[in-house]
Amino acid sequence: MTTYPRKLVVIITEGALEAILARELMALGAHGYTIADVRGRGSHGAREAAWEADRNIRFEVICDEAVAEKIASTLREKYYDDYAMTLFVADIGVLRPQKF
Amino acid sequence: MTTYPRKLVVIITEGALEAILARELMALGAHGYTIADVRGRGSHGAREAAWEADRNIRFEVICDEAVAEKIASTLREKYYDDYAMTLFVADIGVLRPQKF
Amino acid sequence: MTTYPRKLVVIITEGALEAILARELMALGAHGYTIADVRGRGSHGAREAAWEADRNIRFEVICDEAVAEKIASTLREKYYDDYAMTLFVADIGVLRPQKF
Amino acid sequence: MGLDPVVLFFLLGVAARLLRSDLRLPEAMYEGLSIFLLLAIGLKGGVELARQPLADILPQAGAVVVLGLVLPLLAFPVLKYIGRLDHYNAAAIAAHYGSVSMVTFAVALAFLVDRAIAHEPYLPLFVVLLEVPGIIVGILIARLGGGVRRIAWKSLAHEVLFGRSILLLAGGLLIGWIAGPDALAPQAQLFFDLFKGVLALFMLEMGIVAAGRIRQLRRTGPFLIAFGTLMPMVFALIGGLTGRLIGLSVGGTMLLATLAASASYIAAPAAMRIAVPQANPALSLAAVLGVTFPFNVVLGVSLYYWLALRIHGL
Amino acid sequence: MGLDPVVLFFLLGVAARLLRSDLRLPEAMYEGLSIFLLLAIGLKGGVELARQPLADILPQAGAVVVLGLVLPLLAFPVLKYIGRLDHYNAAAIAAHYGSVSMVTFAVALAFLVDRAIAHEPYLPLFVVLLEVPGIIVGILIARLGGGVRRIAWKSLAHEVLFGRSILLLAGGLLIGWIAGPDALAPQAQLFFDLFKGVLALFMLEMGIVAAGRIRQLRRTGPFLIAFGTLMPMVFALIGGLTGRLIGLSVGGTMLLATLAASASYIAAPAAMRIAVPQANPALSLAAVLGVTFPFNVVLGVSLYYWLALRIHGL
Amino acid sequence: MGLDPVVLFFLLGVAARLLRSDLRLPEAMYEGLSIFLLLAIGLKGGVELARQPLADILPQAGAVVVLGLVLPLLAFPVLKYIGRLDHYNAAAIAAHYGSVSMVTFAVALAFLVDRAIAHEPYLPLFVVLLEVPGIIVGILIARLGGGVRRIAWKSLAHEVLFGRSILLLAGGLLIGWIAGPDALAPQAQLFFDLFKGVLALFMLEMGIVAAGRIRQLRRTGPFLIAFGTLMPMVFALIGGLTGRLIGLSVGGTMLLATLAASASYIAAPAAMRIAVPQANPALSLAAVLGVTFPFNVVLGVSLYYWLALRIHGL
Ligand SMILES: Nc1ncnc2c1ncn2[C@@H]1O[C@H](COP(=O)(O)O)[C@@H](O)[C@H]1O
Ligand SMILES: Nc1ncnc2c1ncn2[C@@H]1O[C@H](COP(=O)(O)O)[C@@H](O)[C@H]1O
Ligand SMILES: Nc1ncnc2c1ncn2[C@@H]1O[C@H](COP(=O)(O)O)[C@@H](O)[C@H]1O
Ligand code: NA
Ligand code: NA
Ligand code: NA
Repeated sequence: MTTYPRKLVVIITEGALEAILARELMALGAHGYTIADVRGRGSHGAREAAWEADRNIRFEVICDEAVAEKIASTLREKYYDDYAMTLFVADIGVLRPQKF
Repeated sequence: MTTYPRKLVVIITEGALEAILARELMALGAHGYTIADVRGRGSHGAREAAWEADRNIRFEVICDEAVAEKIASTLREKYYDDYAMTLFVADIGVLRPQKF
Repeated sequence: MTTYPRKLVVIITEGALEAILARELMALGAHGYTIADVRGRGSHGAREAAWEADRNIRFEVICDEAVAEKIASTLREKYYDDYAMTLFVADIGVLRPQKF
Repeated sequence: MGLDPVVLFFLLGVAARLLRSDLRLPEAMYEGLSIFLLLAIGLKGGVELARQPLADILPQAGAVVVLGLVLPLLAFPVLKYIGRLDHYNAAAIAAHYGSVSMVTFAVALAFLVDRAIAHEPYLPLFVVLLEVPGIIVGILIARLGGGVRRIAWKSLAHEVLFGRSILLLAGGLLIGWIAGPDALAPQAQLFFDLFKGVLALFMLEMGIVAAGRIRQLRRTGPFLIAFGTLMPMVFALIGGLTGRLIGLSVGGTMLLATLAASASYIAAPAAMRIAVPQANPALSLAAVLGVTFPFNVVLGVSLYYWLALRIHGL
Repeated sequence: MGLDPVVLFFLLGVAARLLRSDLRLPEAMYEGLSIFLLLAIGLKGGVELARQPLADILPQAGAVVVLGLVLPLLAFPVLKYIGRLDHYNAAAIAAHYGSVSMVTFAVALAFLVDRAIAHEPYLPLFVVLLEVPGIIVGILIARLGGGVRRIAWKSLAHEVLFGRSILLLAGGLLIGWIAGPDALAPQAQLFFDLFKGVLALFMLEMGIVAAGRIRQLRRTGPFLIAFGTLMPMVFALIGGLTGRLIGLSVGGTMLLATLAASASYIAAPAAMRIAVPQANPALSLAAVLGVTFPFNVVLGVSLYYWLALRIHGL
Repeated sequence: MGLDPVVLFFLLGVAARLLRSDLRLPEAMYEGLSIFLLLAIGLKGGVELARQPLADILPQAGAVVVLGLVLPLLAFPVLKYIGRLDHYNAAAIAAHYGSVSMVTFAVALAFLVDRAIAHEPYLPLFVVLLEVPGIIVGILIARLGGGVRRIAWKSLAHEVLFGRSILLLAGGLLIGWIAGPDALAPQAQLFFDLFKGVLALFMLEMGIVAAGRIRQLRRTGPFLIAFGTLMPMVFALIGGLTGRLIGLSVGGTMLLATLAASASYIAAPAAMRIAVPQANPALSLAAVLGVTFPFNVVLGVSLYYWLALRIHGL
């Protein structure tokens, strides 16, 4: 199996940012994203998804290194200070390099 | 910690394929899978999970390289053309090599 | 982009363990965790999330190697025998090393 | 009489979507409401079915099944040769229009009940009978014309016959029929008294979903818009004439016309994704949800009532 | 009278599952319906409790708690020595059968109400009283026989006493008791009038869940099937005799017999996973949901009514 | 009269949380119930609005909007200079208290209906009118004092005006107004008859959510507790005097006092996260949900009724 190396950027943050981040990611060059509803705990305390202000979402973006870098640096600058947000990057392989 | 290298195959696709893919993955040699309900955007446009035809699912399969390859090539051949589908592979480590 | 290497520990297990594992992970040194509701199949058969006793959850913990090791070995010892549980570890990169 | 509140809820949903509001019904609520509506329609029909000899309805039922087989055969050439859609898409869309929409039926039913217009109370049986044939014909068309590709017929028959919507409708019918009105009285307060309220809530969601499909219409061009409004009118005429032929009352004729005019957005899309995956669901859903469903619930229902009156020479 | 619609809904769920339909109630709906039922039963009981002196009920309540402590002690040796189950599984299953099923109780209640058979209206109190003791005895058995393994008793007592089902039942009882029937009148239309409809919907889901456990019975062999039908009958007899002893009416005797015969599938499985993790939940759920629950709601309830009549010499 | 059942449900939720029970309403249920309540309040108001000339209400409506603009201006200096909160947090909390809580309003409404106290039936209109101004003023304060940071005003206006809660309230009002009471009669059984039962269920959830915020109060110190109880009383006085001024009845005065005293936990938190992200939501939610909401529903509502009587010299 030939796979092409790409980056997987995962962002876990407040539900309130869903629409804004979705637009932001596409504007930064992502070709797509996947969103899951999650809950969790971190430096901002527990977010238990009991109701709307308490909900986390988990964005997953497959992209090339350049876009990953742009996403990471943009989010760091614009959102890290004010929002509960966790971001990590992993190395993955995809089959269709032109898609991502 | 000794971990044994395995592959994590992640498939994001239309909810309609849930039962079919579950059977397919087991037939291809997977020992298990995990499914999450997600939403997203990609080359087939936005899939917002507002109702049934609009729902994505995310399969996660831990397996050895041979099975990963079989899964990737089978799905590519049978589903890529006709379905909204994204697949990627990551390297992971597991504790119980016989389980996966 | 400078990223700092960390471990991502993923645990897929029975919904009944949510509160217990959440406490356990923090006690083992994790700084946070993220939980998603999932369903799946493994050596304990299908868990379809149709009702409460049939629900899986997926924990995701970003941590350093030492904590990852402690989590893996503790869970192996305390829960592997008695619970439907799958655990894997992946290498990831984070931007803020002090956070995880 | 003005606009039915049910239509107003639909328009509120459309507005919410077009105004890009964050209003969304949780998917579990969408599912819960549709389970409720399917069961309630089935139960209502079953209770009524219990009141009269089945034998009297059998010939009518046969005619209705034939209607369901014929409609997609009429739609297909229009889609393929006038609409210039490829074979698979034409077949898939034909299947959607050959099948029916339970919610459109519910709106038509509410229209009659509000105006106290008599109608055969066993018409929910026809919803069940009309849901499947159109889908099967659509799949057959797709297969016959398409390249050779093994279809798992067994699993497909399954998908269609034991799919959620048929199972709930037919299950409700059976329960209503076996239990009868008296035994079901304790459940009536949930399933019958709340029906129109729940329908209103569901229409709010349908408005959001339908409006989400409107944008796609810009890309698919004017053909689907024309098809989505004209075909239902033609089908309503055929359905109405069939109703007259099999001896239905004006109300029953109107309901059968509405059923013929309606297009499926639950059973058909699910079946098509599995059986005719080559077809693009964006096209069929844009037509069904972006054009035909709104047309039917806002204008069609009154139109089909007028049509039923004319067909009966009134 | 024929089959109760509530049972028909259950059978529809069973059929859906056995026919491998894609019909599923969203989990949020399952949870919502069960929250509703627990609260409604509690409220109903609380409103009735408000009507009479508590002191009169106290001795009965004591006897019922004793019943709850005795039942698992009877079940355990049967499971261990006749069923040859290992210690942990025998203890865990004993806990399930020592505790009770609120939905089975609701079906029995509906049976009486439909037939206008008198019964002590405060029996929901006994549901609360019977839910916990069986579970605690089961855990004690597991501990005493099992290897040394520290159990977090405090967190366990918590889990059991403040678990969802006890909290809603007891909370409903308290609210009903404090507020009384008049103050609760505005809520009655939701909680009381819709009760049987909601129960029907929940039974549909229970049918799907129960049928999903049937397959496992093939693997667990015939013992669990026999146990799952015979033990409830024995327990019903014991419960019925207890009812007679403490002076309950025929209706009340039947309800207590049904409670004794019923097995828990909400509180007990949750507690066992934490307190007796060595036990295999596939076994207990196969017996409770695959055998006993269906047996009780389809046949048991009528049987226990007949039994109550005999016990009262009628 | 004792405690309203609605308050008892709230306390049950609080108890469940403080006892660390696993009781949780699924989020879909939380959303579904709140959609129901928003629509129902809107519909009720709309139906009543249809009964009287709009022109009569216009001056009152104007006064109410002014009230909504003034309240956050009063709250801000208290928060900033007495509470020593930073600029952003003071502005954000002022916005929450400037806006209103639909559920608190619903509890007050139920209080009046239970006691058959007359009130202007179009007050739900004022809920809509009072929801937005406070939020906008809060954002303006935050901007004017804060560092320069481009705010997407267009998308923000959007967020606030077409947010879920305004859309459902205003949409319900419009539908009720257009359709009128007769056309809505079939929906009344869902939206009006079940209202108090649904409100009770929602209060159970609110109890769980509110109790979850209590712990944070320990960290935020006594100021927010004092603010969260005293400010509502002052606002209630202002709201009540405004009510008297614009000619409302005692019931209407009490409702307007309650609205003024209530603080938003749906629209305001959502808007603040986007428009004033520098503010810490833990602070505002601790005050709004941990202090003011419980205070208002348990004690405030009776207090504001007493206040309304005094204001009218009774
Ligand atoms: N160490 C971690 N591992 C996994 N998820 C985390 C971790 N820390 C934080 N999160 C997630 O990210 C969200 C926001 O994190 P924070 O900004 O630290 O509160 C939390 O609510 C968790 O869902
Ligand atoms: N670049 C991407 N990153 C993450 N998820 C993606 C990406 N592209 C597509 N997806 C997901 O895969 C689904 C199907 O993709 P597509 O076939 O491109 O429409 C989308 O609805 C998304 O959920
Ligand atoms: N090979 C696998 N790949 C992905 N998920 C798995 C795999 N095996 C098990 N799981 C998940 O882990 C849960 C428990 O696994 P098990 O203990 O094997 O029954 C299952 O219900 C699945 O959700
Ligand atoms: Na049709
Ligand atoms: Na029992
Ligand atoms: Na206010």
